[in-house]
Amino acid sequence: MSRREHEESRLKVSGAVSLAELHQTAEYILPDERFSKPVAVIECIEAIPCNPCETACPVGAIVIGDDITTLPVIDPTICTGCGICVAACPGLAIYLKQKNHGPGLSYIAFPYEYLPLPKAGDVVTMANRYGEGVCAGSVVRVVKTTRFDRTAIVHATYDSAFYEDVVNMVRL
Amino acid sequence: MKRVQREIVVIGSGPAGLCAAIEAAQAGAGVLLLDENAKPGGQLFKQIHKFFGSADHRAGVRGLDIGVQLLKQAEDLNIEVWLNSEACGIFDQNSVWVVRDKQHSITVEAQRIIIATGAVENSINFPGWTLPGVMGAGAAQTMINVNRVLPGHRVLMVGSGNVGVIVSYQLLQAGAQVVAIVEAAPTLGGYGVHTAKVRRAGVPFYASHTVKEARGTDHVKSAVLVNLDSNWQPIDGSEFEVEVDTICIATGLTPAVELAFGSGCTPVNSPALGGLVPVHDAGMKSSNESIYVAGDVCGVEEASTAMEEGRIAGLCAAHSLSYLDEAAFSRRFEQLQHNVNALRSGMFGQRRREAKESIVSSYGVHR
Amino acid sequence: MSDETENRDMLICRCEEVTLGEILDAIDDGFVTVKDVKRATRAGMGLCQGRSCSRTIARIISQRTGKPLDEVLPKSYRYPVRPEKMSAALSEESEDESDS
Amino acid sequence: MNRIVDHPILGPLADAEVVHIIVDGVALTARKGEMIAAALIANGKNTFRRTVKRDEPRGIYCGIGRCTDCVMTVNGIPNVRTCVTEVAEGMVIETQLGSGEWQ
Repeated sequence: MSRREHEESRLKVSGAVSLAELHQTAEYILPDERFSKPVAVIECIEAIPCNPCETACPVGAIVIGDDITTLPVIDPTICTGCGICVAACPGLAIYLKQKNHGPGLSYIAFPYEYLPLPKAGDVVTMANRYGEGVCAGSVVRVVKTTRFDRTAIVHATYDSAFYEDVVNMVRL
Repeated sequence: MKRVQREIVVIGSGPAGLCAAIEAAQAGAGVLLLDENAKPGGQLFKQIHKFFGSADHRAGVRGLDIGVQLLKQAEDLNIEVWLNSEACGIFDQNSVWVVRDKQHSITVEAQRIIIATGAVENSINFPGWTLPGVMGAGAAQTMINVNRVLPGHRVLMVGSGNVGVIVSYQLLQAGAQVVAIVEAAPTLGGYGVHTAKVRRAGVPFYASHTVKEARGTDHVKSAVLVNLDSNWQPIDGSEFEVEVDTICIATGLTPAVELAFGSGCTPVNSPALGGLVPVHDAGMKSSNESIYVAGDVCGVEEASTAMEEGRIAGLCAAHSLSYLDEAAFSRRFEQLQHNVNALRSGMFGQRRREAKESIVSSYGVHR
Repeated sequence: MSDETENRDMLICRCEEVTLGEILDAIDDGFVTVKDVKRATRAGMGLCQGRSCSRTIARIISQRTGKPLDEVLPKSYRYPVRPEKMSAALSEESEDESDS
Repeated sequence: MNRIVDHPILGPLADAEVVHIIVDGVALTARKGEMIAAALIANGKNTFRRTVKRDEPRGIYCGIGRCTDCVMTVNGIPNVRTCVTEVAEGMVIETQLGSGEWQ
């Protein structure tokens, strides 16, 4: 019995949000090739009572409003790519992405709370939402400042053929 | 037995008890805070993840840091704290029998008592469930986050609610491997953002599965998982074995009500909140005029709701001793009601919100 | 909860080592409250005073008798709620009331 | 060794005063302030007692002092809940057999 065939790829069955579910969610805004720098992408599709991303954003690019169960709405044109929301999100559901970082290369900055930490220059395996390794990635830098309260943010480039699939890396 | 008098005695210094003590002390009341452990803070110091909610709830701050902040606040208010002190009983409405350091007894006559004794993990039973290596998810969380000791290296998590999924994530952070998370229901219970964290870390979920058996002689060696059909019956032949040395059970919690019910507080059954809970009004007052309840003891929710309920209980207990004028009291009371309602808003909080509303509205009937 | 009839010798009460079979037999004999099952089988009389098993026993009674769970009378709550030695119950706190 | 020496959130394990305990006649080291159960698991010992009727092994279960499955005989006193009792220098800890005897 191959478990994967039985696995409906729905969030509430597989544990990972599927691309289909993301594409049905208006608040999921994936920046296209026109963006010249990485901006925040929020994979928060359930109405849970939570708004630290809104309060953390220094430029007000994320809006939730009074009812804190409203899904966060990002305006990528305002977002400066500072990454504060990435560390502030209790659900670690935010990362920064840029589709055309370089020739055939996309860029991601994702939250990473494990040891050992990768280092700039490392070649790692980028992972999709199911924890499967999909392609190689090269670590640009790893940021761990007190402001991020012990959440490290790993910046890496990877093959832009996997632009939307990649969300994290396989742990070391 | 030696007797001492206090205005407000808070039993339990977890998120609810700590906040109750702080709120009551800020209102001006004399507070004695009891805890049976050597260190206060209850589950806060096991919760190394960032909390949900809004800025009012200190969202985005890690549970253990909230614990440090609250302890500092309690210290600044020089709240009297008795650690290693077990509240063993409440007699004639307001006398608390306390055993200190397992050696001496003392009776504290309190004008108001706030019971914040939390909850205890539920069990599920399967052959081999008493083997060393099978434990509550909370026990594993205590071991890794407080004692910094790994209870095992290959873990099976039973239950996909927020506790099961968050503890799985924390086991990964601690260096263990989580082999699988099984969930008897057809869909997973925890927040999607939590399940996504562990799923992208490679942990598979098995919905509609449960543990048929744990194997091992002196310790867990493996677990046999089985697929369940639509009415939760095992499907013969669907069994498969996973090599694990630890099985964590995260199948909900039950309010620790022995003190409350032993003192005569009226119970009401509320499945959405974990079973039998003491009836209480919006100000967290139980059926007994001088006893208040707060946190998981009167409804299993989260540490953030426990903190808000604790503040409400502390505020109302102090006000019932005529601290704070009417205007100051009602302004603060409204604010705290808003805070706790915000945490129960949305689809995830609906069952709990309705359960709390029915308890509060039935308060008059039960008295 | 695995199929009941199959696991008769599975333990339900960890402290007193009372099996599912013994509990089911007691229920069939007419002991249909948590307290009655305790009296008939000792389940819940152990060191933990039913903290680990009384909720499970209530569920088993409900499943076995068909009575809804909230109609199954719960266990009673006796003081002290913590295991204490008699010496601790009797010896008084010293006069100089020490804090924590 | 099962100690978590470094942790992404909690940071490196701080130094702690060593406490010497004797477990079933074997000298082990523990960290001052930690619970007996934690010290034993850190040292790889998971069976804390054997039950009365079936003589079956039991270890930690609830971890917060409620279920009493982790009781051992400590300094001659049986039924001590090891998950909520701190280690102390020279503590004599024995796997409890059945309901334990006062020594």
